[in-house]
Amino acid sequence: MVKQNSRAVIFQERMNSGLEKLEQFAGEFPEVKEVWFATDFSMKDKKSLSTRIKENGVEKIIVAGRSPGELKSFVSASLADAGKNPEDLTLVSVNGTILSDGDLLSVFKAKILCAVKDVHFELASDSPGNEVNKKTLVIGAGIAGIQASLEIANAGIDVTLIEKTGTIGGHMAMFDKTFPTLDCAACILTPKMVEVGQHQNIELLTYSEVLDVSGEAGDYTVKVFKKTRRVDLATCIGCGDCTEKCPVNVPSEFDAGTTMRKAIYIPFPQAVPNKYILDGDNCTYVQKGKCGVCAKVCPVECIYLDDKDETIEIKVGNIVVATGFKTFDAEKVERFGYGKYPNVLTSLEFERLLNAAGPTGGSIVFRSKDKKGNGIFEANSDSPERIALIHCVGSRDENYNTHCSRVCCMYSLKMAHLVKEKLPDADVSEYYIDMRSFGKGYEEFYERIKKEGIDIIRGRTAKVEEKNGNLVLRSEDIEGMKLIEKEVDMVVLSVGLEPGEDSQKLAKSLNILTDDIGWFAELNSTNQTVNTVRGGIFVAGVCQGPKDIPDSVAQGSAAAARVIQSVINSKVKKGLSDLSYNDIETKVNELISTEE
Amino acid sequence: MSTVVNPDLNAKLVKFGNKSEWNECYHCGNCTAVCSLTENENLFPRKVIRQLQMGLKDKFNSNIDPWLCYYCGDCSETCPRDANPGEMMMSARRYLTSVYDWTGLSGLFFKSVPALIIAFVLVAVSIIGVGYAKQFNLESIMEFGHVFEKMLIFSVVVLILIPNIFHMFWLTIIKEKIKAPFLLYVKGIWDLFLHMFTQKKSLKCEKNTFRWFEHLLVVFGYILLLITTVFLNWFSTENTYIIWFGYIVGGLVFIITFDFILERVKKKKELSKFSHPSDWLFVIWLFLMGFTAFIVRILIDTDLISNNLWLYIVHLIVIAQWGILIVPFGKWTHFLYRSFAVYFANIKSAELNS
Amino acid sequence: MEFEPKIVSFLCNWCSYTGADLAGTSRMKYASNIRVVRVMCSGRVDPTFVLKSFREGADGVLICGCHPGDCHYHEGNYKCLRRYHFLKKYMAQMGLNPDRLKLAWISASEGKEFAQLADEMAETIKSLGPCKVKEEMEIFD
Amino acid sequence: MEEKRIGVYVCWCGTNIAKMVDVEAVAAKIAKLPNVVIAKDYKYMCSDPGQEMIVKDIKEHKLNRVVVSACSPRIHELTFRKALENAGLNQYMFEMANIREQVSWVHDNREEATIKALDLVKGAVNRVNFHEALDKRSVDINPATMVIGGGVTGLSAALELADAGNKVYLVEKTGNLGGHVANIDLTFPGLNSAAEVLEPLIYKVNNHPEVEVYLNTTIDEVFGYVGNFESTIKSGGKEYELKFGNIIVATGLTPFDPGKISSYNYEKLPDVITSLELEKMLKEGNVVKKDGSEPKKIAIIHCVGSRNADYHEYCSRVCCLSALKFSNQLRSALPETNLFQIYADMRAFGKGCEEFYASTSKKDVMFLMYDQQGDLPRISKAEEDAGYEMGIEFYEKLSGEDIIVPADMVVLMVAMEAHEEAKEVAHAVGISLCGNEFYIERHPKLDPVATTTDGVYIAGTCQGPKDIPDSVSQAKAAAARILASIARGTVEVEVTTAVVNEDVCCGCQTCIKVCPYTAISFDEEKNVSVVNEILCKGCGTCGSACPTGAIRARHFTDEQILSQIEGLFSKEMQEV
Repeated sequence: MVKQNSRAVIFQERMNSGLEKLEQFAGEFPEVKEVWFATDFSMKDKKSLSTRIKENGVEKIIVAGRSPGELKSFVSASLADAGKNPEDLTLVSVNGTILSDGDLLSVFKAKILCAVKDVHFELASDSPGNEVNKKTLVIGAGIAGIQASLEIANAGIDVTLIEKTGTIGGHMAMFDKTFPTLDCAACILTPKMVEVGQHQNIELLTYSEVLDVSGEAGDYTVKVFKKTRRVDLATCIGCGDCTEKCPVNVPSEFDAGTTMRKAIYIPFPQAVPNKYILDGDNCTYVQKGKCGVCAKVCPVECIYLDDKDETIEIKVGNIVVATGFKTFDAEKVERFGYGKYPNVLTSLEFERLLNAAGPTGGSIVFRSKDKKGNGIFEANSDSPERIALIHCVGSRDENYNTHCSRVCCMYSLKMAHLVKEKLPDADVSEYYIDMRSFGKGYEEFYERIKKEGIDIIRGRTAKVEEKNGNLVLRSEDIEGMKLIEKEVDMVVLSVGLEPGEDSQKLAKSLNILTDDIGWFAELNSTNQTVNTVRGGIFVAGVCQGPKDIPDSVAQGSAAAARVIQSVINSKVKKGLSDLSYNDIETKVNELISTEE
Repeated sequence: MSTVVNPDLNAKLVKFGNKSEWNECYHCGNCTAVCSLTENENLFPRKVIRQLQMGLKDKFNSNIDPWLCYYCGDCSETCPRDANPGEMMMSARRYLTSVYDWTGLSGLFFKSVPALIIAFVLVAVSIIGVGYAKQFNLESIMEFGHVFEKMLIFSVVVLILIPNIFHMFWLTIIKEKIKAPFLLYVKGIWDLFLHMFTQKKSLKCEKNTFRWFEHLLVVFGYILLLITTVFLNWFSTENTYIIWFGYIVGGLVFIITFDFILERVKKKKELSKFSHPSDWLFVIWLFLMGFTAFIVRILIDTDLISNNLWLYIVHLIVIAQWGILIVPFGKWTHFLYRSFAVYFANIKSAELNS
Repeated sequence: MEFEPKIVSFLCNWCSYTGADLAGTSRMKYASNIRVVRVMCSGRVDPTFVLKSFREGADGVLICGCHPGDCHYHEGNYKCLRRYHFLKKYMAQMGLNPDRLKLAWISASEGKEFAQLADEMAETIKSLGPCKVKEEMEIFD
Repeated sequence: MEEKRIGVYVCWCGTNIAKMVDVEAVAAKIAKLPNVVIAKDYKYMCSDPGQEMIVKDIKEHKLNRVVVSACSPRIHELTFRKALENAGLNQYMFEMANIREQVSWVHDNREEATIKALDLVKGAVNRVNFHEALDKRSVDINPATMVIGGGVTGLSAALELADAGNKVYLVEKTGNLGGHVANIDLTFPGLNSAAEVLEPLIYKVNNHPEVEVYLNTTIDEVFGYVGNFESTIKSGGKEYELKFGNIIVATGLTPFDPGKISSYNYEKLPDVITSLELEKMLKEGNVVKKDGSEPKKIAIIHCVGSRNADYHEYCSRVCCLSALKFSNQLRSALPETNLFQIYADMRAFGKGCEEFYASTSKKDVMFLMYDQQGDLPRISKAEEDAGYEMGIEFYEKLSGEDIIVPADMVVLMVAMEAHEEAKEVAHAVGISLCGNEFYIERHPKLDPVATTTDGVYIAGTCQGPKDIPDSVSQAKAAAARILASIARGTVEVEVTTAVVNEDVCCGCQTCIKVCPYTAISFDEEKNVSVVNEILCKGCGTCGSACPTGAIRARHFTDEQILSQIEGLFSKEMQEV
């Protein structure tokens, strides 16, 4: 047991103005003998600290700051050098991305309090919490949201699942095969989608968005903006007569713009709900008051052209946020020529092109133009013979996004394999920096692809240019110690993942925080990856940070576990931002007295 | 035979450049691929960075590649890790300059600003001392100046530049065991001079055209100014053509160098974002040379020179500092090494390809 | 009139039946000779089913299952593959052209492949002509 | 035997079917088939009026079997089954003929399409004659759970379950909770204290009224099935009979033994240590060589035992980041020491990890790339006057040079291996291993924590290498599954299972060999096979393997399928 009045607090740096008094705050504890700053010592000389430890009879050190871990080994070496127990050391970290400035001070103080009193902060901040409304809201119906909804609904809890687009399924529905097992995304996803559509505990609100969230953990009131579909879900039979007659053509979102859709459309054949949507922004009737042919041909008269959007309010106890991502805009990297050269594609476009249910039925072809000059893909066009895939487009790059998007290496390998499968004589090459095939079965997949006659080259492609009608890419082959100037027919840019467009807005209305990049911030990156600073609000899937399908599914389930647990207990734990310093102080005293 | 890696070279190089940013490099190969000048035999900047990081000192000392870079800044602009390969190449050139220089002064001046200041002050004091010895008589000082310039050129070339070029030759060709037939050397001479005066290769970096033109003008302006002042005796001549010619070249030098200085102050372009003391010295002294020569001749033409003797002494100090310090040990040598590097590189690749 | 064969097709519920549905939702046209019988797994396809089909008047039999490794029941499709090879030999011994039986892997996303397969199978059987088993067996009736 | 009364409904689906199939003719012809009491066509069978029509007819005409000929059963089979239930009929007395996706939408000759549609409906009608009523079955779930393994994964899972008020039996092989995380100093990329994560977990588990911890205990055998498992365990000399509804296996990993790689000279050279040993030194604040002096040069070698076919082909997922973490800590503990990272591909993929890699590279660390599949680095003792203890010789890929890295201490980032006892646990709980001896999940993507055995879940590194956050996510995901089943109270089991006719079974046990779920066992006394209907998933593979026809796959019985085939070819109304 560490003696009373033998603790020292070392602040990593002199904190900014709002935190000035911390030095005084820490010094006032009877347990604390010394308050030091890291700048007082020479980090190159552990004697500079160990002599002070010895001189002052310090037995335990608390290191506090933005990243105290950086000092940890220096301090424990100094403790050992001074003949003290090197493990009598507590790190108190505050991270600006976890807390907004207002809450930062009280949480920092509470953490110092816990460290001084030898109580784990996690135990002290574990509050009993509020009564919970059993109904749960899941925002976003990609694979993570679907998984969380099903998991919760299967426990007999009512779920409202909100999806921005007209169908559930998210990005996964757009994919062809999934790595590393190469089973088709639709085969494993659509049964889940149907299950969601038919589940008696799930209320599905597609074409809807969250506007505002108020209330507290266990009792949230959510304002939902329901865009009108202008098609009655109950009566539409999905016959498609309306689409056939609709005169408007716009790029299909589901096909990543590789083909055109009508203004009244169904996103894809297996959409859930499998009913049509009238896209008001592109409909001639809605915009100009003319046309309306769809309503005329509808055999069951389920199209209401003059329907208006509405805003509804729902009350829920828990919220799971699973809003996913958007892909990096490849046009930002001018030197790859996306948007300039028609046969430079993003990986999402290529994914649709490869898809057996995609615009070309799975054949890889050159981009052609429709009557109005839109770049589309048609099944009977010529196939490219030389295809290059470029990794890390917009990822791991200080000029765009610093983070690694985690999935691009694997999906690029998968695409290379699919190209070889469809065009066995094609010359396929891949350009990467580090091959990140880390998951179960991934490395084995990489080894398998290497044997399929695909050139996998270490070296980031620097530029793609058009010369004599061919695309020429320039890259260094690092392992081969040579430069590569290669003519190809098609270039696929493996674009990274970015936070969704509305994620900042949503974070604001939920009052949760985001990190520097814009991903939703988890409470603790080690073991609280689905919790947020607010009680009853959980995050799952890519909106928390890039992830592949199994990891998103696991996180969706993990978030569901939290919801189910709170419903079973009828109580939802308070979040960090709902707790005051005094709450924690009371709990600390409680814990100390039970210990004794 | 395996080489032992050495983490200390890295730290040594830091003294010749801005920071050790190139440690951030994760070897994606972007810089090498984006560069318009790289070829299979010359994979820079990445391979140069690698040699530095790993402390492969011998390999690095024999590497010509740093001289083949004309610093367009593409690599630094597109570097995904902010490792700034362009500036690293610049530092590598400074370091190599110190390697080639047998006197060791070059390295001292690059690394230590105080040493540089002391040297500059010493030179200035010596010139003033000469003036004192000549009792501040304008004519005898100008006469001395004229002889001094010729002597200076001769001794710098013979004592410093030629030995250093041989040192470079020894490191990059002999030590690398390149045995090229003599004929190759002869054939390459035309290219050597062409590159020396035109830096033709830098035109391959597309956005360099204007800068290349400016450079070309400065090089020619500088050489012509040298010829007019030293060999055509600009300050003493009565020949109107020569006088006017001197004005033009002198003006050319200081106007363009003024633009260079402005760019470095504005730091807009990638290549002018960071300036080492040696860069400042080079452009400022070039400017001062042109400018003071211009002013001196104006004073001569307006017969005001006798009242402004000190101005001539200042000009002479600038020339002396330039000739004694900057030309043999400073950035001026890049002009020479770069041209010889192209020459050696051509011989090397011709030999390797044959 | 041209000979229009009848082909019985056993499709597994998880991959191939869904693939055939996808051909439909994608409006791919193919020969109308296929008559589908849904089974939970291609492993459920008992050789008797195949022989029964010929006995009842089928001119060809097509079995489709999940791709190797994708079986919803782990390895039912492998079991099916073994029986298929056995059946082919058996058919030859019985004097039935083994080409009348075909096994193919169709995943849930391979609507197009299913349509092509149906056309190819119809062509093959057309070239083989009508299967006589039913007529010949009628003497026993 | 009751009279079979079949109602047949042919859907128009607007024009979707009617355009290509003469639905009225189909209905009229079908009406003439034996046992068909009523045959109707209607615009939209799936619509409410369509379903009401079926309900009404069942009641009015005393129908006991229904055939709907419309779209794919994948879309509306459940809808119509529900309609049957509403009318008080068993939902399995229903069959669907798919004449939209597989007829009207794929053919363009109306006559041929109509013939085909008719054939399919005939098949369905013939089949439905042999349908039998099946009852949904469910078993009660015992809310207690057994968690095997007391590492961070097991602890997290146990707490998640116990916090919801359920009993948890936590079984740990060793004498301590915490597993490998207990030996870890800091976590990446935040450099937070691992103890700050682990100690509260252990505290909560030890003080939780719902958790019973059994240390120094192993599981020999588990009996029962989902919802109702039981096992006898020996702990502290006593025997405990435990009953539980679900199992979470979280047995974790074991580190690779680098002694297997001879060129590393582990245990031969004193200062070649493993990542675990360095972790311990850092924790104790005392990074020293065996002789007690401070190392001046430390090299860290990645992928030791990973990504190499001679050892393990897979990537161990955490070593890159652990090695970067070590660099940070060593830079802090020994500011003047030269640090070398000898790596293959830098796999900094997690949230904040690439940024961590970037910031580490600013800390004066030399990164060197080697070929983890080619000649591995050779560590040997350096000459006396070299100024360093050991030389690590290898081909550096980024420079293309053969180099020697000087080192006083070499840290080997050892791979994660499946636990040596994984096989025994797998055998005890009835789950399987994949090629690398890790447990195999039910579906690698959509069901990463479930196994093919209902009620048994896997989480953490026993399923494959992972870091702490991913392990904890899996622990919670497994807990979510169990919580949901506990919340329902029962678990529904497959109705369309196989069943053995004991009179016909000859006891050859072929079925047992083909069953992928070990759902069939052999009754030695009766000399017959017995199907455990809770384990059976109804694939029917046994049915087609049975030489005597003793096994029936319910709802896909031989007679049902054979009669469907007969129906396809039945002579009645051959011409339209």
